[in-house]
Amino acid sequence: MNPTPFNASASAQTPFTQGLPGPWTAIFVAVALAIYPLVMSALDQAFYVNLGSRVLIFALAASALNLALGYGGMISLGHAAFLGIGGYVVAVLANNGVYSAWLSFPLAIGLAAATALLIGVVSLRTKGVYFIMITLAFAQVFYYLAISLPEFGGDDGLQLARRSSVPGLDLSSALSFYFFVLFTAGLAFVLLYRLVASRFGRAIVAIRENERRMAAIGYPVFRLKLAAFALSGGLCGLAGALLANASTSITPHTLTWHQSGLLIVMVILGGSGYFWGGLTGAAVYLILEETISDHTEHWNLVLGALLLFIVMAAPNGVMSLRQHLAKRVGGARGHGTAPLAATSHEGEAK
Amino acid sequence: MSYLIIEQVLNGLQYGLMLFLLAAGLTLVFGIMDLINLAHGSLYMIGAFLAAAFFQAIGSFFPALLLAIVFTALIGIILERLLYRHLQRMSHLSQVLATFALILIANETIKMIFGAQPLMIGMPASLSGAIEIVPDELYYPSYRLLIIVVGLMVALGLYLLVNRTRIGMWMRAGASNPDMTAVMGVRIKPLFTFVFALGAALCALAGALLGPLLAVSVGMGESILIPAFEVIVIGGIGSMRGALVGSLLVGMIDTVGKLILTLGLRTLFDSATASTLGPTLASMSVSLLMVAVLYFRPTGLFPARG
Amino acid sequence: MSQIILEVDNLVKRFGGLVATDHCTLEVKAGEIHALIGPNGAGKTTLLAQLSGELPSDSGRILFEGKDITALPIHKRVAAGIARSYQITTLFPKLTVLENLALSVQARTGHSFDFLGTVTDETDLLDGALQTAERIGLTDVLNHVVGTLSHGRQRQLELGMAIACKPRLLLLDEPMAGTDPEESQRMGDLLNTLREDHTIVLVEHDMDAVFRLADRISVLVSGRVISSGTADQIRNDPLVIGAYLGDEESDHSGA
Amino acid sequence: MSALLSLENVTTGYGPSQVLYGMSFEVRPGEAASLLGRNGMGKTTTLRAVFGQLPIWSGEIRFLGERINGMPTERIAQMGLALVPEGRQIFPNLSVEENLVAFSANRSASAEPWTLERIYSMFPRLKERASNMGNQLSGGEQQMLAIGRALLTNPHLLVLDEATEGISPLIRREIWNVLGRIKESGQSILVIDKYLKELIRVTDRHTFIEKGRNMWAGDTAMLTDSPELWERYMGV
Repeated sequence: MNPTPFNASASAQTPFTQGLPGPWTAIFVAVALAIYPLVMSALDQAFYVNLGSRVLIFALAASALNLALGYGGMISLGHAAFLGIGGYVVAVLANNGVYSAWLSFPLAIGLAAATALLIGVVSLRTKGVYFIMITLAFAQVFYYLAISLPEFGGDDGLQLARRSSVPGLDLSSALSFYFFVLFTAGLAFVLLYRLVASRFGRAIVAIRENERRMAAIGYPVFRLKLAAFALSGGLCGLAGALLANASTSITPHTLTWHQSGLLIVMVILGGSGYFWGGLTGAAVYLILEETISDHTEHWNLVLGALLLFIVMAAPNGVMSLRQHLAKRVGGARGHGTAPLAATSHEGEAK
Repeated sequence: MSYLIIEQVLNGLQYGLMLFLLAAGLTLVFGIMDLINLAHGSLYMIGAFLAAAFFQAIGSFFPALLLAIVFTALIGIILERLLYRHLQRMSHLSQVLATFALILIANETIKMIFGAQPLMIGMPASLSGAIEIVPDELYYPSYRLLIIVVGLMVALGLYLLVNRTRIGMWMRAGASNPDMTAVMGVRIKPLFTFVFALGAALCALAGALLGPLLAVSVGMGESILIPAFEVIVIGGIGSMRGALVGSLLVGMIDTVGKLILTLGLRTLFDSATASTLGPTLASMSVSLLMVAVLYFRPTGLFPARG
Repeated sequence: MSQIILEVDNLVKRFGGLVATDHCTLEVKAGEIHALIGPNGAGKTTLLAQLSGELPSDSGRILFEGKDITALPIHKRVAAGIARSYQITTLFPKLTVLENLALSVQARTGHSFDFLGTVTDETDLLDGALQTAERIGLTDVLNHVVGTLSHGRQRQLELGMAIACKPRLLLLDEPMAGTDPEESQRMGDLLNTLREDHTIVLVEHDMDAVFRLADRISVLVSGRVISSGTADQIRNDPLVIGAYLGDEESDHSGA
Repeated sequence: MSALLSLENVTTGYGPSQVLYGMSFEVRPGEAASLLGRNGMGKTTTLRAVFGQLPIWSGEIRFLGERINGMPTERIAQMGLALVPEGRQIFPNLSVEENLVAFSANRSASAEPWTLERIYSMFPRLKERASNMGNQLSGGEQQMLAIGRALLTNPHLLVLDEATEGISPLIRREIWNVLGRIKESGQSILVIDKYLKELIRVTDRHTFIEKGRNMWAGDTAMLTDSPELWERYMGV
């Protein structure tokens, strides 16, 4: 047998190789995302260009969460905090007359990452349910801060007079803003790809699979998780900065745990631990929201029912939703309840 | 001034005990079924709405309270049978998602049935007065005293149930190892259903009791859910004693902290700013307390699982 | 003669009121297989966890190759040359054998904070993993997902994970646990081949294996070493017989 | 009298992978039977099938003459089948005494039932530690507790799965002695173990299993007379 263990073409799809895109997929996605707004503009559908921007922004936020949650197994119910921090940095600076993206964006990323680092130092000492709850509690602290400090506009949040300024680019039009978002998020996606395909990425996934063993064979587990959590927070901060620009406002609602929950929903919808999980999830979620809200005011009811269905339909937990669907669509054998059905992976190879 | 503080301490006790009613159910379900139920607050909301509806229908407080408890427990049983039983064996992530979905569904359904306007529950006339605690100096509403008494009684009852009865032993055994508990001959499914129904009933009790003091509105579940979670995390998940201590701690910090912070802030800011800042800072300090507890004791003050 | 590689000096570990490791003192010579035996609850697993760094010690010292490592975190001890295996198989069941071993190699060669390099083209991990696979006899299942392997094979890999760290000192926690006599024999042969490159501390209940393999044996009772010596010395030590083996020689039968 | 527990041609497995390929054996009232075989041959799977923890694919399991295929675990237990499981599985958050009394019953309607006092007199160590939590016990003490816990349900049949695995030789001998006494009291026992030499001192009838099938059955005399069986099925 010729061992080619780290290639996607190896005999079995393992957590190291699943969901990593090939170059052609990446190019296809990039081209499609670049053509989409041009078509919409040509059809005079600025609304859909803006929707595209929002999808990309939430794709970035969800992908950032996916790094911590999907790859690292850290179920954070507090990522809204980083989104909010990014947004409030841009808004507060703008309210003080600073509009330069060169200043506000790095600051948004840096502050979000630094906060994530601090939160991580405390919360990564805990496990399981406690981790979920402590991230939630931290996010609440920021929510309370935002609604109580007059500098942050209280319940109403802050308005931006205009979008951030980037030299040589006018972000006020829907189209140019879309491309700015695409470019920024694209850079982030390249970074994320390199992260998850690197030695660091494999270490993170392996920690998710068996933390104790990783420590025993000599990995600084805590520092690795902390690094992933901080990177995740920083990228979420970037998404927040873009989000404040998209709607030229930021409200405390961005900081609620409801928002954190929605980010998790997006990751799960798209595929937790899959590279395109964040993008797919954000697109599916926002498009569903737009379409269904047109027909009924009870969008949340539909969303709730849909979520319930998804969780219940994936018998081995939502992590396996992707495999489950792939099997169904592929028309492969019916699902057994085998806990170790690792022998039947051939069906999934392309 | 000191009477003001005593009054606030009583208020803190009352709020803490109501939190305990929620936290007790939450910690039992958490600890025994190993299930994160974000929708626990929704049962509280449902209980309150049912109490309001029954109150409007029959115009009498205590029967409405009783009916609300019974019906919420029934809803709890149905939910456990249909949903939680299956969720129990799933990952924490699945549980977070499914119960998040339940919150969305519950809120939306209540909105559809009762509309977006808050409902009111009238206080029983016999309890609408105040009791003189210190002659001429300190009066305290009798209704709030009733809440305190009921809370203390429920706490005692739960303690005895969990620590002194066979069902309590089964509950704890089931919490640590459900398979082995079944092998010992315990019917584990009805046991879980019982635990869940009990949790739901306590939610309804809290929701209905607080009804006359608060507006019964959509979203009330979420606003009490976070402190209830903080309580059980501070106390140690699965521990009844932890839930009680945590509840009282959180109740006191929130209520007394509000007063002290607001008074303290008045020396720094104008009084309007101080009165908005004080309460939020108090809520924040509860979160920070939880963070501090977890930093030093990552499984809470009274860890239940060995 | 041969030099001391590991020195445990008055080590203590308390859990609440219970003293699990009670001023334990122990010397392990370089190149030997040193078995650690003792009744259940004697504190063998606790001591092993203290040596590997998973549990902090309350007092006392651990010297490895002359250096005080008592306060070092686990990963620094691995870097210093100590690795452990587990009594209950602790692997990455969804990954292949090769991926499992490559993780061990990657830990040793560092670069885990190398965020951006892709791993597909890195042959150093592959070489190290293949080497280890050969030593533990798993070359025929390199690309099998670990969860599908038999228990005996998983025990081999459990050992391989530690070896791939290239430690000078191996701490093995019941490598024969749950194996049948045949697998147990194979594991014993494997341990024998390891003695050239590694000093081994072996915690084991299988007395046949212990007496067959160990150069020296230490007997742990209530968190203390009550006797250290060769197999013959231990067999005939009245203290040990009273505390552990019992007076009936036929007892180390069974497996 | 007919068998207490009988398996006839039972097949089962986990998901798609079959483990039992037609297991048949029986335990008669009052006897101490053993189930022997190497690791991975299906001993624990057989127990899981008996206790209703695995769906049976085909064949039949009868207990007290009643067919128990597909019955939930707790009902089988309530009929009077008790398990001392592999790994002991003591409830860590119950005290020693609670571990014992929480499930006490007289399921076999015995005229001379096991009581807390009898268990304590058999294992004085447990009495000393009555108020300790389950997780504060040593391995040997946990094993005694697991046996006591099962006996206190007064089962028709007591099943012990690798009851001496991971126990030091001295305590192991103590446990075998206790099992001998339990058997003498008339309790039916089914033992799974790999310490053959000790096991045959206590048990009367033996079944070897290999690859999910019963391959040989006979009494202790037959077994001691045929050492080639040991070699063949146990590798000793």
